Amino acid sequence: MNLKDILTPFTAWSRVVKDPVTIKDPLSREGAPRYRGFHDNDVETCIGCGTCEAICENEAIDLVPVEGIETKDGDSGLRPKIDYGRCCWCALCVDICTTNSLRLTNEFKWVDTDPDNFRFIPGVDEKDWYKKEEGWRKPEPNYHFYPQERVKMEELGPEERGDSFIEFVKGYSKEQAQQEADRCVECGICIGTCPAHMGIPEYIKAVRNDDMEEGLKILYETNPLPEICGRICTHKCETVCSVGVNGDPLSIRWLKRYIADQVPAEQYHEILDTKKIYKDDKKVAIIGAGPAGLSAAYYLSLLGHNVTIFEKLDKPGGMMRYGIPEYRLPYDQIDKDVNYILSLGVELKTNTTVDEEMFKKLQKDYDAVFVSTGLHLGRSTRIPGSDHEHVFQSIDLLRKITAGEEIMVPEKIVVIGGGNVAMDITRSLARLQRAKYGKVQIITTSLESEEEMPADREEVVEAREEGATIDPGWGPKEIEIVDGKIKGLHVVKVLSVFDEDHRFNPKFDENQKKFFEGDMIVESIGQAPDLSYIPKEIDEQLERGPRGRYLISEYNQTSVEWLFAGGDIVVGPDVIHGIADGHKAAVGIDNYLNSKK
Amino acid sequence: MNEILDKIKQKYNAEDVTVQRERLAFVTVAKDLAIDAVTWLRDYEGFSHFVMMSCVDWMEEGKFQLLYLLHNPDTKIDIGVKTYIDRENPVMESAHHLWKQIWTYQRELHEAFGIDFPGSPRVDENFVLEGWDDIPHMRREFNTKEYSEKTYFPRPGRKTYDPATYMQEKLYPNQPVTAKRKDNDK
Amino acid sequence: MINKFLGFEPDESKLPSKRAKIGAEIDLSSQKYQKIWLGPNHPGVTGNMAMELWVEGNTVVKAKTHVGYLHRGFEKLIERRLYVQGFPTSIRMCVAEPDTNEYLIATCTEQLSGYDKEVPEMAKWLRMLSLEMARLQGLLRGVPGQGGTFALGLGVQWGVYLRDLILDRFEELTGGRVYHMYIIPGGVRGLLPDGFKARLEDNLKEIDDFIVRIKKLMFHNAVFKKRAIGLGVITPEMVDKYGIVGTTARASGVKRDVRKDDPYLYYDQLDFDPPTDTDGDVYARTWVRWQELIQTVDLLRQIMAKMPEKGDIRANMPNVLHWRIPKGETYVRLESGRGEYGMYYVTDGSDKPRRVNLRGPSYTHGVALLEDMLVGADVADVHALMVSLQTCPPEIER
Amino acid sequence: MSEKDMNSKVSEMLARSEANAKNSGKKFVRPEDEEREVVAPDGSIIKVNPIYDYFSGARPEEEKPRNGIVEKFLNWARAESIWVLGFGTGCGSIEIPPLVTPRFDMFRFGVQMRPTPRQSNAFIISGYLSVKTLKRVIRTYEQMPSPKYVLALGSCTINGGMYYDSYSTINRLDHYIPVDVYIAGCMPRPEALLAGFGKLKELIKAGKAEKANEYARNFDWYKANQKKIVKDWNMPDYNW
Repeated sequence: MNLKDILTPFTAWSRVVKDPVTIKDPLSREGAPRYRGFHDNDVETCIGCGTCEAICENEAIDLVPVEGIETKDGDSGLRPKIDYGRCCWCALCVDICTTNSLRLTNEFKWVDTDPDNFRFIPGVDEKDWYKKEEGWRKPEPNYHFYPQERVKMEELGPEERGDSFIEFVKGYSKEQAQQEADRCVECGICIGTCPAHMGIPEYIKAVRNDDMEEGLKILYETNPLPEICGRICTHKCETVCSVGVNGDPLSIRWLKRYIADQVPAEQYHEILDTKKIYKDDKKVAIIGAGPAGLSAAYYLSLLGHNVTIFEKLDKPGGMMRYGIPEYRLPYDQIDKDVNYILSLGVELKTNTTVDEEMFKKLQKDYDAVFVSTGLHLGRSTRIPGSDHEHVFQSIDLLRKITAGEEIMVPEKIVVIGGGNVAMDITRSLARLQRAKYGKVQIITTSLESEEEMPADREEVVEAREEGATIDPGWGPKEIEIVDGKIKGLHVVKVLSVFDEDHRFNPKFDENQKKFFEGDMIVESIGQAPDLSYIPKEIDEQLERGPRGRYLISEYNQTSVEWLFAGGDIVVGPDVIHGIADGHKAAVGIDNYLNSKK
Repeated sequence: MNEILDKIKQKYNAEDVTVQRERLAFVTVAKDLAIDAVTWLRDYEGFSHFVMMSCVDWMEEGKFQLLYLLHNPDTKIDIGVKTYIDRENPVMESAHHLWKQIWTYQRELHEAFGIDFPGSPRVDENFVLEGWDDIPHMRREFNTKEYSEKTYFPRPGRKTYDPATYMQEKLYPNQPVTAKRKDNDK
Repeated sequence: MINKFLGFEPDESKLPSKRAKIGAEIDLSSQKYQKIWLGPNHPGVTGNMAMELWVEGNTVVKAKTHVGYLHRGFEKLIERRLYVQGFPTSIRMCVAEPDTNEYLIATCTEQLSGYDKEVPEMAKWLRMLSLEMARLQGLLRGVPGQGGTFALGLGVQWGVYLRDLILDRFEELTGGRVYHMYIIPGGVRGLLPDGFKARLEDNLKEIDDFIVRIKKLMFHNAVFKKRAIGLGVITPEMVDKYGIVGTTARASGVKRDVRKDDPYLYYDQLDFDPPTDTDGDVYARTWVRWQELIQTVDLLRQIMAKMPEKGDIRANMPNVLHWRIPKGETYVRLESGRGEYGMYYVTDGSDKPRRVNLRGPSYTHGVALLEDMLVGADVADVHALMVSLQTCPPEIER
Repeated sequence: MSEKDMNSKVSEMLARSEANAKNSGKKFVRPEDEEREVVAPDGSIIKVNPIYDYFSGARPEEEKPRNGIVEKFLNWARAESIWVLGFGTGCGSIEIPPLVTPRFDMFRFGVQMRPTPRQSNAFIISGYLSVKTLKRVIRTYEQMPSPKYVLALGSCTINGGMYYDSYSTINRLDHYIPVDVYIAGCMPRPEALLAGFGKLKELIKAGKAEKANEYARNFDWYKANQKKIVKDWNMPDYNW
């Protein structure tokens, strides 16, 4: 202790002349550009997936309906509502937001006397901080709460697959499947869009937990053809997948296939608990063993009814067998699903064509009839020359290929059509061409432009990989025939396919022309049903809706109460819609039969 | 590291030796040897720094796992001595004579898990809670959310909708909802 | 008494002693002693805790620490939160230096899930930066705060202002002022904003100036010296006996620093030597912390010079909503401003941890050590002793 | 949920917790704190209820506003000298030091900290309250002279915040003591706190900061709520 110790502290007086550090107007001070202040939500981009709610550790977020936001495919119509009596401003909700619509602004002052006011729907309820551009957004770079990229599916290369009909998509291994299933955020947006309303998040969870039995049970709740659907479903679910908004959508279809592939057919009865099924005395006839018919048969027999399926061709499966080439859907997989359905006591009569007379007999012998005969007549373009014998319908060709019949495979082929069937026939013919000539010379053209083509994107890419030329955006004009032989197809440029009202109304530019050389033309522009077997007196009683389709109730009941209709003839060509129809019809038939007692 | 682990294995019949990191290992010894092992490590092997004492509730197996984590400041090695005690009859020998801070841990564990340490000073005194009349709060079967909702009830008026079921109801009003419902009032 | 949870009465006769008593037996009815309570409602206590003091005149003869006023049951709450959800919760365990909790919970989960090798380099440097900034802001409160306990308020005014500047930098970097929520399992949540280094350097220059000023104000202050020297001496023998860590141990001549003993992140690439002293009294502890203040400023400069400019901030991790960690247990420690700060983390293979247990330096400093240290102290020095041990009650009760 | 439903829910919970307390058989009242009769030195018998005496022995009284201009002047004076009790009940108190130091300097707004409740008229509940603290908060609040104001910081005071599922912290502060001003944030920055003081000043000047009177009016309701969760009413031997 000395004098120095007493005097030194007084050096602090030197600070007296310094400028004060006080902030003059603290109330108007802004937060930092990255500050985590109050929430804002871009309600237009938000799809109401509820991932923010799932990750919130404080249960601060509710999803509530908002006026003016409609529920539609890919948008639940709900929006997050945040309780500032819970929030801790950790911004995990922002970081996980699948659409990047949620953000935090750098506003932070909210004083109120009523504690009940601290709840609001960001972006909907008027708050003055939305105009602030700064604030917390999802960090960059490479900062993701779930993997953005899909696990790559192993496929045979175009060279290997191009000359054979063996299945080229290998399917996921266990690790791959679990890795892919891990990407799911369990929002459930897909369920509403899936025509069969499959419990997608639940079976993906089963994949994650490696519980295949549980997975199979969930699949069969809504879909009795998982092997088939797991391969060729049009996967509308994947188009609305919230993970796909910023990143690759989940490969829901492959995961479904993974579950079905893992379980051997012998275990189905045990897992699904269908060893013994009670049967009552009700009889139901199903016409057509396609997806809708099989699905209806499955659920009807589970409900205890006696089901008989009448099939015109010699094997069940309908369009799935005769319309889809084997490299996409191997026949043994169809058999796996179909055999299980048949093993539940479903009677199948193949090679049985139902005509008017037979139909009347069915009406007499059975309590209810379900028609699901599908679309087996190809539509024609009706351009000059389309009646030539070497102009084929893709449906007929595919059926013949499946049946193993010889078909004409010339060196040069032109296919008209831009849908999945067009791709199927293109790729099938390409394989046959390669087998026959060692090279592929096939041109596929469609009215729709590259972007509008209804075919799945990967189908187009794969067809190109296999050597086919896809040249979309051309309208067929005339088939040039010289000496009774087809020389090729004249086309003109299409300007637009649909008008403002989204109706089919193509416009052409006659000056831009092209000529596709080919010895054979395949038309694949759509299919039509053949309902000639329905007797006239019944047909008259049936009400019809737009496009001449039968009008049905929500349970697929037609205006004739014992007659149910479903599948492609009612909803248009799609496997999963057919399955969903079969399920609904089964419920409807069951209700009808029970009400009749 | 291996040397000391071998010694513990021999001397105290330690099982379940896991080397978590280069200088961190966990060993399990029998209940009646645990304090002996800890004392031996302290007095003969230089583990003079007592890092922490902890308890893990393995409810499914009916066991409490006690952990004595020791640190050797010279070799910088940490050894966690674990021992399992019966969950129905949770009594453990007190170690308060080894380090001065241990009675605090034992007092906390007594309150949080209901483990008794006979002989430990002030072990019956409240540590963090006052007027607690439920089961010890850190036990697994104690459901804190349920307790909180029952006792402190949240502010009412919240409702959330599950996107999957809500969409089905909206888009297909006449069909049964197949999605598993997650909505609830909060 | 029959224990409600045991359902029987333990046979204490077989034990070496009846329940041992800690502290002296004080007979209040003798009128010689008085009992006073310090806290929880007292501006001088560190945080919301209470000291029950038995005094004879001005001298404390017995002391008891009472905690639990800030008890929120974090360890229970984290048991019912997903791994990623646990991290905003855990931060609140210690308000004085929240980043340490973030680092611990992130590192525990990474180690147990095997992602610790995949944390990007940039993220590790940023973690170090934020941890050192947290230490700095803690010291800026703590060093002058020691003077504050002896009624030297000016240093506190300076320190809190400078701490605020560091909090401004935190706000720019992490988006949060006090609770930063920056170190997330797998990495961090953002790169340095533009011009950050220059602004931090400006602040560090001001702090350099402050370091000199506070030395003149406190360490060459007759009153401070008179009161702090010789107060609350911790001998080197006591260090292991009481589990004393960090600057408190270093002030007693026991060189313990996790950054040196068990280097984590890139501390082995930095050039520093933890300051020590031998006296072990309040003055020595404050002096060590003042030296550490210089060192932290230096470390921050080293980190800024060595860290890369750009890089990934988070490893590729599985979906946080379903993240499961296999069964395992670990203990991770770091050197916080107060000393060894660790976390024992047990997982059972589910998507939530089985047990999380925090080991804060205050747990040993604030209860066993403080109670023994207060005996014989003057009532007026109780705050000084509490602050010198850097007790932080939320760390004790969690 | 309507107010009526809420009330019935509350009374239902009250009945349940009372039944629980009866059944559990655990008593938290120490023998010396039980209600009993004692003989005074002059031989008369008096009833004592120590716990009742610790906490607001007398019912708090409503403060009637004085007439017109006087009340206006008083309100102005009250608004310009908010004296805050220095009781850091939760993590929000870490933002108090910046407020009392030069950078944010709340003295210029007439706000300052006081060490004892008897000199304070504003109480900052800085976040979550554990039941153990709530007991002290109630006692402290009741010691503060009227008119008194309560500022509640952060989510925790509104609806439990991130401790909504904690067994130790309360969810809704307004159930136990009346709150004048809520400030959102976790935790609110010093600027937000200053905004809160600004709002409080407005309220006081407008004569709307009447929550202390509400506490007096609804004293029984508040007490019933408090008693439901604070089971151990023994105060440690400090009896200031």
